[in-house]
Amino acid sequence: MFKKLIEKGIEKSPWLLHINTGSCNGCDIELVSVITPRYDAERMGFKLAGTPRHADIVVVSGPITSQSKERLVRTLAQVPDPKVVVSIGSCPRSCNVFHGSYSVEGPLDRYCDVDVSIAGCPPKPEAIIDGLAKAVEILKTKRRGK
Amino acid sequence: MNNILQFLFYILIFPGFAFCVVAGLLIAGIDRKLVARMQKRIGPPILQPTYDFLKLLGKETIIPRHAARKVYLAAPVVGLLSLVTVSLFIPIFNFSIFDKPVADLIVIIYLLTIPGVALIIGGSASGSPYAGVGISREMVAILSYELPLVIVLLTIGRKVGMALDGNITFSLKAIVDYQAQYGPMIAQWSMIPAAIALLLVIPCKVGSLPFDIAEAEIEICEGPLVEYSGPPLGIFKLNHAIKMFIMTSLFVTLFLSGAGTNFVALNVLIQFALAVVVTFISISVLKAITARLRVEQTFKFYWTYPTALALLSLVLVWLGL
Amino acid sequence: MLLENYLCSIVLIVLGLYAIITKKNAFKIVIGMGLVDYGINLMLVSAGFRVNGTAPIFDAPTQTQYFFVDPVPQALTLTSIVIGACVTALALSLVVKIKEHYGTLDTDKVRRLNG
Amino acid sequence: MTNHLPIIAIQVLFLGAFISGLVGYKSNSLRKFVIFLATGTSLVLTLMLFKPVMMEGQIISYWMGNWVPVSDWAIGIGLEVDQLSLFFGLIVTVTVFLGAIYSFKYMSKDNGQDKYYVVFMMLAGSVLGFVFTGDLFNMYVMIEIMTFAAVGLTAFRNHKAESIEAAFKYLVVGSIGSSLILLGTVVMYAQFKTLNLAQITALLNNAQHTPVILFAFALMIGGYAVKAFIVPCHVVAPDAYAAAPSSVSMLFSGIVNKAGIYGMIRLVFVVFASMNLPSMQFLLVFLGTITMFIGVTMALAQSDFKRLLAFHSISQIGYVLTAIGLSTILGLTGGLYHALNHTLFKGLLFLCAGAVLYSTGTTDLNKLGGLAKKMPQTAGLFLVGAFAISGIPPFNGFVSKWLVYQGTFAKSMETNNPGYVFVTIVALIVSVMTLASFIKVTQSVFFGQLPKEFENAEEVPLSMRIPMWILAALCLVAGILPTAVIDYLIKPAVLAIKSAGNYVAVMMGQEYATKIYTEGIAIPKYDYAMAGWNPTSWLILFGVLLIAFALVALTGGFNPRHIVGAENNNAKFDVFFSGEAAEHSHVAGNDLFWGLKHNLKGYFHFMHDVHNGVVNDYALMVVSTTALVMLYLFLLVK
Repeated sequence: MFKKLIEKGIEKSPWLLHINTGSCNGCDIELVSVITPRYDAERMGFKLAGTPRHADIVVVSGPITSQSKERLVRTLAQVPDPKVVVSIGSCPRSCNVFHGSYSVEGPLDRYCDVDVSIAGCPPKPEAIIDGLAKAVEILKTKRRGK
Repeated sequence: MNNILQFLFYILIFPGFAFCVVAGLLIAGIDRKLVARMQKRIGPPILQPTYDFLKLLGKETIIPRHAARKVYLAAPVVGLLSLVTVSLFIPIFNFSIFDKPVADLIVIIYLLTIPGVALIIGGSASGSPYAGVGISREMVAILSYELPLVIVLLTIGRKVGMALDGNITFSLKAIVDYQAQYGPMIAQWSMIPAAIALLLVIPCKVGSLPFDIAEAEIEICEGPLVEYSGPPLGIFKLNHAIKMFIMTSLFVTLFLSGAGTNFVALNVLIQFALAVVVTFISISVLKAITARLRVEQTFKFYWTYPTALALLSLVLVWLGL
Repeated sequence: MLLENYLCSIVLIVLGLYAIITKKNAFKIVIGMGLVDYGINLMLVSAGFRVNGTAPIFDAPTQTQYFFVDPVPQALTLTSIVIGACVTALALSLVVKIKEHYGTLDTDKVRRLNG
Repeated sequence: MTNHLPIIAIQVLFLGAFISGLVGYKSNSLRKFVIFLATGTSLVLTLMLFKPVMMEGQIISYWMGNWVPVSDWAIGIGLEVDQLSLFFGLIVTVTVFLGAIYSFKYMSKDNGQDKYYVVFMMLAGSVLGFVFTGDLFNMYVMIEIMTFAAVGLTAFRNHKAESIEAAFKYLVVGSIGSSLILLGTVVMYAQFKTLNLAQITALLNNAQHTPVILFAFALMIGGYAVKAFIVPCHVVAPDAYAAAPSSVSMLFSGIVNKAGIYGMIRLVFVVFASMNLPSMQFLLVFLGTITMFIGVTMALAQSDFKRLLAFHSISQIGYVLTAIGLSTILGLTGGLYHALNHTLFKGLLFLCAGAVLYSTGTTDLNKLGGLAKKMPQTAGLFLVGAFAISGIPPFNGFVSKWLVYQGTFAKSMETNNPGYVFVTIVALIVSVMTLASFIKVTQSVFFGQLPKEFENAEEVPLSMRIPMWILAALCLVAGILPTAVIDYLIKPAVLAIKSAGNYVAVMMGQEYATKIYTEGIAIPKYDYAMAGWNPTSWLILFGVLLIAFALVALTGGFNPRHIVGAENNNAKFDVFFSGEAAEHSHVAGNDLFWGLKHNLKGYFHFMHDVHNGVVNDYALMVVSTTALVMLYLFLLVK
């Protein structure tokens, strides 16, 4: 029963950590708009956490630049299990227009397993919410599999 | 045997551990809902803090390399314990689990500092520089609100003491008796400034906006909590929720209490409802309409306006009004 | 006679305090401390003085007159003098050490410990 | 037999000094044995006095060389142990015993230890003699030996310039204090032709407070204010405390300034019996209040561990003085209780500082950090001491501070004087500031990140930890069993303060006393109970504690499977540094409490200027304080 309660908690209260790995800020603004009154992701329990230690879902936006690569890997390591990595926008998937730049070392899946990938440049808030909802499902399975 | 069972019931169920947890989580949920509604959001479900707490119980606990392990893990529990202990001492209308007085207002002030100290010690033990900045801010916050809080309590002591036996009292029972006899304290107009001062103290005490300088998640990554994860973090969040309930409940006991009804359950409900009202006035509204202050602004604010209000009350009470 | 004693002792004490408070040389401060001591000793011994009293030596069979000066303050004065000498000795040894460590006796410069 | 115990207890200590000087340079272990034996014997002897004095209410008098008073005139030197003396005597012997044990290992790195122990024992013996004596001049001699020994011990590490400087300042200011006491004694002798405290008490009982007596009184208050380090005569204290070895700093805060407080109590309550005057009460409460406030604010600004503790000593003495100045039963109880507690927790804290110094070689708060990992026991004990001094329940500081608050506020109700409410408020705020500065020490020294140079720091040896454990245990006991402590230790002492007649009766004979105290010797009613504070509540807390731990353990929250240690070199266990590679970054010392310091910067700058380190100015402060006290007494005390 206790396990069920915890699962319920995991389902209802995913906290996000947002990492910007060289994004143009487009996706960041869309992510922030998700928690504004119009979309209000808080009604599903989403909350932006201030530190990786509190996070369940890591949201990565931007191509992985050579400056941010190390920081990204380190921060991802510091998130306690179970955790889910979500990429927002095209940049973490394919480096988008930054592909081939001398300073870009992306895409994201070179450095970690990406569980959910939300497409768009930038993706719509609805899409982000949908992706996060999928991430919560994966989070639950990860917890169960443990 | 029966006595011990009764005692255990008091400590574990009501008005101790279980009641505290339920009431605290509920109040925290109601507060979040209220803030959301004030911002035209739908807001999280009322049970959201409960879900958060449950989720954190299921997460991994990471102890950073620089942390002093035992202190790091014990700090949240100590904070929780002191809060539960306080809840045993606060009478709900005429209901109190002790026949004779065992703790007075000063004991409660000190017990209520322990959660703050636990947060500070825990954050300090985590070894993070962010936590270092956070505990410094938390301590300055404690220093700031303690002055008006102390004056408010002295004012109440004087008022009650003069009316009952002409002697000083900090006994909560005496305060409740006084209100049963003369009506709620807030009805005394000389006490209104003190009540306002205490209402202003509550948000800083529970660490909500605009006084959550210590746990500013944007600037210093939640300050003392930066390294906490899993169950210890959950207990800290629980402490936060319970503190909200205890502080508002204390306000109700000090200012809004009265004769009450003959049924304990009804009294508890009334107390809880009043606590929600106090939460709304002093925590939720402020949270919805203000932005975070800087630490030195907080200090300056508390040592001027609430202190002046509390002193005004003290002077009025001293003059026999 | 006694008035002069008291006045003199008070002057000594005040001079000593004056030296301690205003003189910036550590040696002069020690001298000031000594002056205060001497002043107090003078006052102490004067407190036991009685006009026309003899030395406090009790010699029962022959003595007819019992008008002594008070012997107790004299004993106290002796103790006090010993203590005063010790204070001076200790203070001077410290002054020597200060000179060793700081290279100066100016009290305005011997202030590493402040705030 | 009992009559001889006090003098033996004192002599044993002086004898220990002598013998250890005689044989000490030959063998380390022999010297330690002698010291252990001497301090231990002295402790046992004072403990043997506990039953007759504290429980049966006897007052023990002893005339040196059997020079008993002849025809109601006390000429000989008397020792007198009443409950107040024994209360302080117990504090002294316990502190000295623990300090000696601590010294064995702590001082082992220094040379010249034979001299150290000689002076150490002189200090111990003189303070014990001071509290047991019943003779005004003897009090002066003893306190002068104490000052001497204290100066010698301050200068003990004379390869450091700071030690020498502090010792010189302490000697200058301290000898002004002693001179003031001696001058007061002289004037008293000139008035009464006796030096016996009991007889002076009796003679003063019927006499008017003439200007000459007030003059002597003011001089003595000034002198003992220097000895107790009361603001503004406190300026040398932090220098001396910080420069002395920690085992000695513990004695300084445990017994040296207690001696000043004892002298103050003896004079104002018993000898001059002036505390029924509101103006005298105001004087002491005023001095106490500014002492506690200035002490604690200065402590907030310090960046040296021991200097910070020294300013706290001053602040806590302020509490004691304030409470005593109330001169109500409640106030006296609180004051004496706090004096006891101050010895316990400040001793503990100084020993912790000593342990840190022993392991790392520095006490600079800006350099230390993260020692809790290397010295877990010291860190734990330090936390106990820090919580006790900040008045966190269930430790002892809470009980006595609670009594002080109650006492000051009750006094304001009694006299209808709003000034005392102000004192309560200051006392409460000072308590929070105490907490703040100990948070600073905790963060700077024990938590946070360990600097590279202290990687090899080790826990201190067992013989240093034992005294710390004992003190910590006493802190907890005195916090959980306040009624027992009050019944057996504080209550008899408070009653002794309040009944000077008994004192006279024992020393000078019953007949003499009845001649003076014609209305009989009134013993005040001790009608005070710990109403708002019941330690059983702590038993509840502990019950809850156990249950909650059990609950948390059951839920799996602290199940070891979930707790991931920091053993391996994984980046996961680095502190979060916004993704940067972890580097040494420790928030410590002066970086803390910016908001507070910024708002009060005018005040802090002013206080920094006052403590300017120039010995002339310090002397001026002492002299002008005495002058002001004198003026106050002349104007207001009739």
